[in-house]
Amino acid sequence: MASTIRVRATSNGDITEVQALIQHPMDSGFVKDAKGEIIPPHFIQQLTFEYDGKSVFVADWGGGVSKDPYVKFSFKGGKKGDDLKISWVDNKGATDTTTAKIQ
Amino acid sequence: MDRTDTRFSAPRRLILQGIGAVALVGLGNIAFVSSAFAAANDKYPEDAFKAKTEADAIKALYGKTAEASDKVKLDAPEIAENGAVVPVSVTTTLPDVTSISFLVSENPVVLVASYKIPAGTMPSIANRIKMAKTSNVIVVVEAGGKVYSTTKEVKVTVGGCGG
Amino acid sequence: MSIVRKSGNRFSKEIMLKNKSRMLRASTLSLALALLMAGATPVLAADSEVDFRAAYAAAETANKEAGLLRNQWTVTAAALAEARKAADKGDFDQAIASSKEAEALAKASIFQATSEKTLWKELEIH
Amino acid sequence: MRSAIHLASAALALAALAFGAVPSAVAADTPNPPADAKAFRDFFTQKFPKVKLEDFVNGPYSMNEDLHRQWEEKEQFPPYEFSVDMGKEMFSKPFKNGKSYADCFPNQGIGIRQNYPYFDEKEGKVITLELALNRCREVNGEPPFSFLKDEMAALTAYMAFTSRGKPFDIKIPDDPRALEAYQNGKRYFYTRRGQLNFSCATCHVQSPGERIRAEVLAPALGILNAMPIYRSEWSGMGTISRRFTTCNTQIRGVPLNPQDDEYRDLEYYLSYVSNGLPISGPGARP
Repeated sequence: MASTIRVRATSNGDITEVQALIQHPMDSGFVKDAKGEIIPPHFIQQLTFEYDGKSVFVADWGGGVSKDPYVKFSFKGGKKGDDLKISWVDNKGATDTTTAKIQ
Repeated sequence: MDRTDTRFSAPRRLILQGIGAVALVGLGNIAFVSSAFAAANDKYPEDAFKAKTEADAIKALYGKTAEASDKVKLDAPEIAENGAVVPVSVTTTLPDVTSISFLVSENPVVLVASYKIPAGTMPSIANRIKMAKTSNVIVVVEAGGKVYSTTKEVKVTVGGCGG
Repeated sequence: MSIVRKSGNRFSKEIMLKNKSRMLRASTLSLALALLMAGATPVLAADSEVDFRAAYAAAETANKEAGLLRNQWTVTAAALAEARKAADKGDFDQAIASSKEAEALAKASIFQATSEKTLWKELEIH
Repeated sequence: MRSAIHLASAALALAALAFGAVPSAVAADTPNPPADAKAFRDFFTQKFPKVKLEDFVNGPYSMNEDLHRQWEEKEQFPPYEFSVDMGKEMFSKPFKNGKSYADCFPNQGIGIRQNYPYFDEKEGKVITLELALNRCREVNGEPPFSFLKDEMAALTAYMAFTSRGKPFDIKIPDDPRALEAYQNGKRYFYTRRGQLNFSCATCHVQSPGERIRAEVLAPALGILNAMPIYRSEWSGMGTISRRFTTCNTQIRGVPLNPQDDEYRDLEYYLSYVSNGLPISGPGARP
C-alpha cells in the first residue's frame, strides 16, 4: 500500500519549504456515526520531520486537526537531492514513516 | 458535529496506563511510546490536550500566560467554508521562536495543534483545523522565553438548506 | 407577511420576497385556494385501531401515487414512521393524526408534481 | 413531526403564488439545444460580468473572495490527491480476467472525461462516465461499485484529472430520443420538488453567489466541470450521483436511485449547456 504521507519539499538554495498531506481519519472522539454511536478517537498525536539526523519540525496534534491533515513550514538549510525523513504515530500506536527527496 | 462526553470504549490498546475514569480518557493517552524517531524533549503534551480553557492549555504548554502582540500575524477566514476544514496560518517577526500553538476556544478540546520550532526553522506555519462552531481562533507563540498571542473570530455555521 | 415554514430559513424568505414583485396570474390564485382546502380535512376524534388502519392505508396509497410521479417527500415517510411508532405504542390518537398528516403531505407532493408539469417553464432561461 | 399540515400546504401555495407568471417569451415547443446553451451561457456571463468564462467551473469559489482564498490555500495540496492516486492505481491493476478499465474506454480512458455523458444510439439512452465504469466492471465479471463515493470517486477523479483543461464536448446526435433525453434533463433541472419546493434552478440559476446558511451557491454554468469533488462537508469524495441525491434530500425530496434515467438526462443537459468550459475535476468544495 502506498505510504500515507505525501510530501513536497523544495529548496531555493538556503531555505527549504516543506508541505505534507497525510492520509488519516483524525477522528476526534466527539462525532457520532450514522447509527448514532460515537466514533472512537483516532488521530495522529505526533508528526516529526528530520533532516540530516536532526529534528527540524515536530507537530503535536489533537483531535481538532482536520481529516487528511496538511501542514506547511520551512527551514534554513537543505539542498536539492537531500533526504527529509517524516514519521507519525497516532493514539492507537499505529505509525508510518517515509523519506522524501528535497527538490 | 454532535458533541457528547467521550466514553472509554475504545478497542484494546497497545499499552494501557492505569488511568482513573477521567472524563476525557477517550483521548487515548496511552503512555507515549518513546520510539527512536522522537527526540527526548518532544514528549506529547498530554495535559495541554486535556485543558478545558485556552488559559489552562497555554499554562500547561508554556507555564506562563500569553500577552497579546501585533507581531503575530494570524491568517484565518471571516466565514469558514466548512467547520471540518478551516485553513489557518501564522507568521511572526518575533525573534528566537521555539514553539507555536493553535487553539479554538469553543472546541470540546481547546488545544488543536502545538508545534516545536528548532533553531533554523522559520516561525511560519499553515495548517487545516476543525472548528465545532463560531469561535475565537487563538495562535500562541513562544519566543525568547516569553509567550505572545493573537486572536481572530471565525464564523462557522451549518451549510445546506435543511435536513 | 412572514412565510411560515418548518426551518426559519432566511434564504427562502429572500427568494419569496424578491419574487413578490412579480405579477400574479388568476389561475395561480384559484390553485392556491384549492390546495388550502385539501389541507384542512378535519381530524376525526375516533381513536380505535380500525380508524388508524384506514388513515394509514390512505396515506400509504397517496404516497405510492407520489412515488409513481417520482416526487415523494422525505417528510411524508417521516410522518408515516411516526404514525407506525405511535400505533405500536397503542397511542391511536397520535397515530391517526400522523397518518392524516402523512396523507396531506403526500397529496401536496402529488399536487406539486402535477402543477410543475407546466410551471417549470417559468424559470427556464431563454 | 413539528411541521403541521397547514404549514406544508401554505408554504406550497405561497411559493406557487410568489412565482407568478413572468411575461416570458413563448418557449419554442421543439427544444433547440444550441440556442439553449447560448442563452444559458449569456445569462451567467451577464449576471457576473467580472467572472471569466472558464472560472465558472470553480463554482462558489468564483463567487466570493473570502472563499476563493480558502480554496487557493487548499489547492496547494488538495485533499483529493489520495483519490486521484487510488484511481490511477486501480486503472493499472487488471481484473481477474486480465483485462482492465483501459480496455473499456477509447484512448485507454485517458483524457476522455470531457466527452461524457454521451447518447448511445443502440441503447437509446444517455451513458454517463460512472455508468460506463460499472458496466466495464460487470462485463469483465467484477462486482459493480457504489455510484456515490470511494472507488467510483477514485476512478472518476483519475479520469477527470487526465482531462483537466479540455473543454466539455457533449454531442446531441440527430436522433429524436437524444433530444427527448436532453429535454427530460432540462425539465428535471427546472422542476420544483421536495417540501422546500426548490428546483435546481431556484438555487443555481436564481441565487448563485448568495448564501444558503453558510454555503455560497454555485452558478449552474460549469457546475459539473469539477466533478468528482472532495467536500469538506462530507470530509470525503463524492461523485455526481452523490451530489444529485444529497441535493434532493436537503430540500426534503426523496432521491431516486443513482443513475436512474432522470439523473442521467439531468447530467446530459447540464454538461451540454456547459460545452466549451474546461474540465477542472477532481475539485475541492466547501
